[in-house]
Amino acid sequence: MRQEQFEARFAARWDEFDLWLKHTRLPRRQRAKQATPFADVEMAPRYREICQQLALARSRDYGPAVTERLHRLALEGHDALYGTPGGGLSRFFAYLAGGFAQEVRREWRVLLAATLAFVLPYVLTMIAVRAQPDFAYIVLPADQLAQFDTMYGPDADALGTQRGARDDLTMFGFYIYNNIGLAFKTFAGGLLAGLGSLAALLYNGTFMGTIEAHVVNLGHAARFYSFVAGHSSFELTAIVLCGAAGLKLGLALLAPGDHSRSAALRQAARSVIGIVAGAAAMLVIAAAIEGFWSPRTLPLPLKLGVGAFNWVLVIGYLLFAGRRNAP
Amino acid sequence: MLDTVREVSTPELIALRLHCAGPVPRALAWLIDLAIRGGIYLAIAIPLSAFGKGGTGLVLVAVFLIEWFYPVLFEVLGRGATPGKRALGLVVLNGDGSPVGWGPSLTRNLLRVADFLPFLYALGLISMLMSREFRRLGDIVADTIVTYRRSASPLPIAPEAPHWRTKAPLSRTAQRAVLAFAERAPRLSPERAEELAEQAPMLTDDALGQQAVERLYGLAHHLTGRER
Amino acid sequence: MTAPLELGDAHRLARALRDEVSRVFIGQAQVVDETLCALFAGGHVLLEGVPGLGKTLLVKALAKAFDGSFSRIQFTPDLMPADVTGHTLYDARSGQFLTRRGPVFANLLLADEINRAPAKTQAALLEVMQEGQVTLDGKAESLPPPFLVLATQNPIEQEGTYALPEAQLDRFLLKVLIDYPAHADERALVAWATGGRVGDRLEVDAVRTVANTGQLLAMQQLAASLPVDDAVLDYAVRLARSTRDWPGIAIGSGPRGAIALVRAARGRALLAGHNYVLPDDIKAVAPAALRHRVMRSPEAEIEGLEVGALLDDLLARVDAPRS
Amino acid sequence: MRPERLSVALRPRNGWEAIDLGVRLVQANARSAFAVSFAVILPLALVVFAVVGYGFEMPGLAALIVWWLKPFYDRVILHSLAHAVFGEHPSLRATLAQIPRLLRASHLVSGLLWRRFDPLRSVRLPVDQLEGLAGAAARARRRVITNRVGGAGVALTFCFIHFEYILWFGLIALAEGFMPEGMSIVEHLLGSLFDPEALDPTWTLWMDLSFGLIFAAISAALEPFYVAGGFALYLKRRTDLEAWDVELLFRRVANESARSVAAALLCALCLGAFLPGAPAEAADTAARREIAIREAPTKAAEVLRAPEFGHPTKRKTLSLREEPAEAAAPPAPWLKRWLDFWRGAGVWMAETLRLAGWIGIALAVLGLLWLLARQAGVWRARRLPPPPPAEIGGLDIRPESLPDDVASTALRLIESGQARDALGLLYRGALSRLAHHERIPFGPGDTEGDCLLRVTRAGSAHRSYFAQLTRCWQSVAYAHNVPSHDEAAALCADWRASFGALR
Repeated sequence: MRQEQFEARFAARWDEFDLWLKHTRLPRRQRAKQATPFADVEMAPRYREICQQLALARSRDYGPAVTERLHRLALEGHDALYGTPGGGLSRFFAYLAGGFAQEVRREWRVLLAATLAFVLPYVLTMIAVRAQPDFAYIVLPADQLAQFDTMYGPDADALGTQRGARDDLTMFGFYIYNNIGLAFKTFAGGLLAGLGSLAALLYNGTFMGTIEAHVVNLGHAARFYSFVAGHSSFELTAIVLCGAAGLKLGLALLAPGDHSRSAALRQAARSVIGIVAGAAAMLVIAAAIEGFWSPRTLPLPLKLGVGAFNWVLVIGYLLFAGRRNAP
Repeated sequence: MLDTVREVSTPELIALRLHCAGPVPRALAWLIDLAIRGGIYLAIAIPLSAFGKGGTGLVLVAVFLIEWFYPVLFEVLGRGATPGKRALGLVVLNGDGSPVGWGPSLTRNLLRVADFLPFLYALGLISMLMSREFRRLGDIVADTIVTYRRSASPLPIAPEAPHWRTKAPLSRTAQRAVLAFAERAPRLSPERAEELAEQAPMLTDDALGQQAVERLYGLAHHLTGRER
Repeated sequence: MTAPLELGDAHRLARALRDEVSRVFIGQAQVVDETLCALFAGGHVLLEGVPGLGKTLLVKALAKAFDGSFSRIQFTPDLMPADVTGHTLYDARSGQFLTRRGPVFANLLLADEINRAPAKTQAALLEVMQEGQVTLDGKAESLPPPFLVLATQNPIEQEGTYALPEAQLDRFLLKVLIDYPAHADERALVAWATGGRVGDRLEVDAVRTVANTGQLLAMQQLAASLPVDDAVLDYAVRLARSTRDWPGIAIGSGPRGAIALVRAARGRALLAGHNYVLPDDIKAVAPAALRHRVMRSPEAEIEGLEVGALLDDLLARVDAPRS
Repeated sequence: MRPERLSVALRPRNGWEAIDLGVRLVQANARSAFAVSFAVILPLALVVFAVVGYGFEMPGLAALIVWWLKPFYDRVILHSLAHAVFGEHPSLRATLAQIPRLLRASHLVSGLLWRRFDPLRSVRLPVDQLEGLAGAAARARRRVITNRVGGAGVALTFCFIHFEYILWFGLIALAEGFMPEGMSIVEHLLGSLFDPEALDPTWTLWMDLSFGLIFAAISAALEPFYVAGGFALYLKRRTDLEAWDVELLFRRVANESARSVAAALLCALCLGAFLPGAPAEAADTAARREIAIREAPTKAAEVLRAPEFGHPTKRKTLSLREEPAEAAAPPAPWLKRWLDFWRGAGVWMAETLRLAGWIGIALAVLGLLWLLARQAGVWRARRLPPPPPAEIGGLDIRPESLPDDVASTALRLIESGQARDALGLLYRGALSRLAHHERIPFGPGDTEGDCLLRVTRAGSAHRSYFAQLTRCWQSVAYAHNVPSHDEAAALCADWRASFGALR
């Protein structure tokens, strides 16, 4: 076929494809108003047709006018076909409804390791500080401990805050900014052969164990637990999840198996990035609880009950969500 | 042949040539983004601080979101580029040349933390200088690549020239050569253009000097279909 | 037709038969025992082993030991059914149809290399084995009891042979394997075979006749009447059944397997001098009675597991009875 | 310059891409580029820091001198890179030998004085060094070259200045992280800014010296990239101005048409020779197919290397490097002595290694023996205590399933006419005792005969009694022959004699 015939025969279809591409690029509202040259489902076969014609045009040494145009159409079609599907947020919520828990269960090994890395120092320092109150001053500087003393002491206006500094919205913002950032850093630390994540988990475990035992030593147990009960489930679990995701990265770096290190890293990242995103969502919930519910001075049994309920919720979710449509 | 191109082919076997972008333009893009982010912080903080304490909370949330998700949002929703990258003509793509999605974008941007170490992206810089495709650690893990935006360049318009065709059909190399010449020659010195054109006697029927140049232009016009 | 025999005499006779046959068939006690078991039980034997191990000798010696008639058919691809069973032919001189009896009319029939004959000929022989009679020209003729077929097949040369179908294999009571004798036995065999004889023809002169066919029939009857306890019967059935779902066995034994076990065990009890059948008798004859009734699974074949090994394993693991 | 000898791909690039190409250039020639830059910068820096920094106690001045001399380093590095671009790889020594010429012929003086702060230093450097112009011509040429890449060139300089500081502070931050408690580099830095009097002067001096040296090392690591970036911009400009890529394309077209003319000639010749022509063509296709078939494996391997066939798995193994056997020129006597010394040291090391190897082998053998011994222990253990089965066949032979006094119970059963049960009990009891006390390994498939065989084989003292018992039991069990009272009673008595003592 000569080039002129080729162009004459297919140019109309190329125009349609071009029009369709332009249409997809319109903002959603305008898109609804304008008609498409063909239905979206027809896009893939049309795209393949373009690719085939491009190959044909190249093999027949047709002039660059044709090949360049086909090439451009093919490239833009490629982007449209393989680009990000829409509905990012709704897909994320669908993921939270089940896929998240499934992935967490699939990664139970690193999760177990991360849990141990967090819980062991937590329990050990708690026992140590309870048995030997002065031990707290070895672990943490005195002024930091004093700060917690005032936060949970009877003088504080609201629970978990230093005097006069309380504002729910501010604290919510602070928790979001600080805690999720720390969680992300815990994950990214996995890239340092897993050491960053491990260190973060160990440090957090030690820190929290010390604080808890220290505050209890001072006799503020009721106020302390009243504060932490509500959000601890979401927060601690999310930290451990991020740590586990980081450990997975570190593991891929240390023991890549049959893959090259970079390929192993890529696979590991792909399998845990959803977990990190899910953990971030958990931390948003935790921040909301910590900002608006935890500081309320309500009867202790009620607050402990809500805390227990949250724990059941989190663990139950991670254990059972998404089981039905699991593969 | 040394080049900064990564060649991938799509499932339909179209060869894509991705032109990888190195540390210098990326650092500049980052600087621009930094300035923009700073501007946004100011723009948010000044009115919100009027709300008093609650405002601080909102500012913190905004800072968090911008800090972590500014690149992600722009990369996924803004066709692969933050404003800074756009200014430098850069775009983030998956390793296979497809537009970057939520997962890879989130991965590469969360791992900025690792690239940042120990001071202001020192690790990322070293990684970029050492990697063939100038990837920082986040790019390696997320299998993404920063490339120059593909220009769907309109073909150059060479100066008007009389119609000229060769007898034999042109091979693809010859077509490319003629078009490249037509694109470049106007910007060369006339002597150099003539010297070049004389190196293609098989395309100009052994014409010399200005005539050779004209003939090549004519050929280019024929090839691009502009003569019609 | 025969005089009843006392058990003690029967035992003595059985042992004497064994001793006589073993005298020339050196170093193959197991083969002799199993063949005698089948003889007492009135079942047929499939012998398998490389040539040159004296299968013919075994049959000849056995025939001489109980004064039976013996015949041998070499199965070849052109052997016709009539060559086995006999045929009728018209005698022009006398104007009568004469019946010519085939070689099956003997007490002991050695069917050499049975797998070389076409299926039709095999079928003719197997029908004779099953029915104990020959139909010649529409007239059934009983074979003189005792009648025992010893068919041999050669495991090496499978080329150009007609493997016996599974259903036919089932007709044999036992499948006896003849292997090379142990070194010492082989030396004795060579010494005996070359001792002052011309050529390498094996003679059975050394075998004395210790019984007659009548006594043999009486022994067969006696064996058939040996008491079998329910537990022993149950053991035989369990063994046969367990072949059907044993790992490594694709096709297990049918009900004939259990029947063969009990029949052969009775023969062995007689040979061993028991007055009743013991589980040991069942176990002893089980390999011979079952090995041609089961088929290895492809996996076992690939792994190189022999049927014998599979059966040994099975015997070691199926619970023995102990009432 | 001859574009066909370039080892970089020629195509129109923008300024940024040209800078990236510079990075690739250094990556591809990392060994020579870094060898040159470190060989030039570090010794010089050491001398300057020793003399000016330590000797005159002016570390700041020393750092300034080292920094100021950058144009000089750049020239040496560019010499190496420029050769690399044309596919030549002069040795380090050859490069260093060129230094005197470079000092003379590359406008070094102006480069070190008034053009030291030129932000387009690296782009203009190739003009100075490679084109050999002077005076007004050089100035004009420099203007032409930097014409359209000024922005990129300035950005290059800007970025690399900052990259140097980022890496420098990065290293300091890293070191700070590993500092023992009570020592802080950052505090020192801040202190030297605000309150230099408060610091220990010796400590400060050493600190500043080491900072300076670290900075020199980082410069040595980054300078090749900077020079290469400028050089790549220069190449881009030359390509733009002279259309080298078009020239190359025209040459390829010329080659192609020459080839096709040759093919046409060949065809014509063939046609002349074989008038029908077809066989010639067939022969031609056949030959081409031959070639294609021969090339197929390599072609296939090439195709499979393409990225669309998935990520290749990489395996890396360590192996001894084989030095190419070179007929080296006879070394100078001092070098020979030097080499001999090391060779002697090498022999010593080899001997030590060999000894270590033998010790390692001996240890391995010992370990193996130990494992074997342990394994033998396992075997023995396996042979000695066979797990006593709970039952054989249908018979429960656990000792606790038997009455305390088996013989008396059996006797009582006989008295009451239950001889079968009595013998069963006796037999079961005997099996149990033999299994538990003599460790005879009965199996589930063992018949009475097998059990008897096992007992006989084990050489048990009770084998004759057990044989008697077995016979009697078999006759009861399978022939339903009831033994006489006396016989049964005797068996009971013998049972007591044989097994009664065992429990």
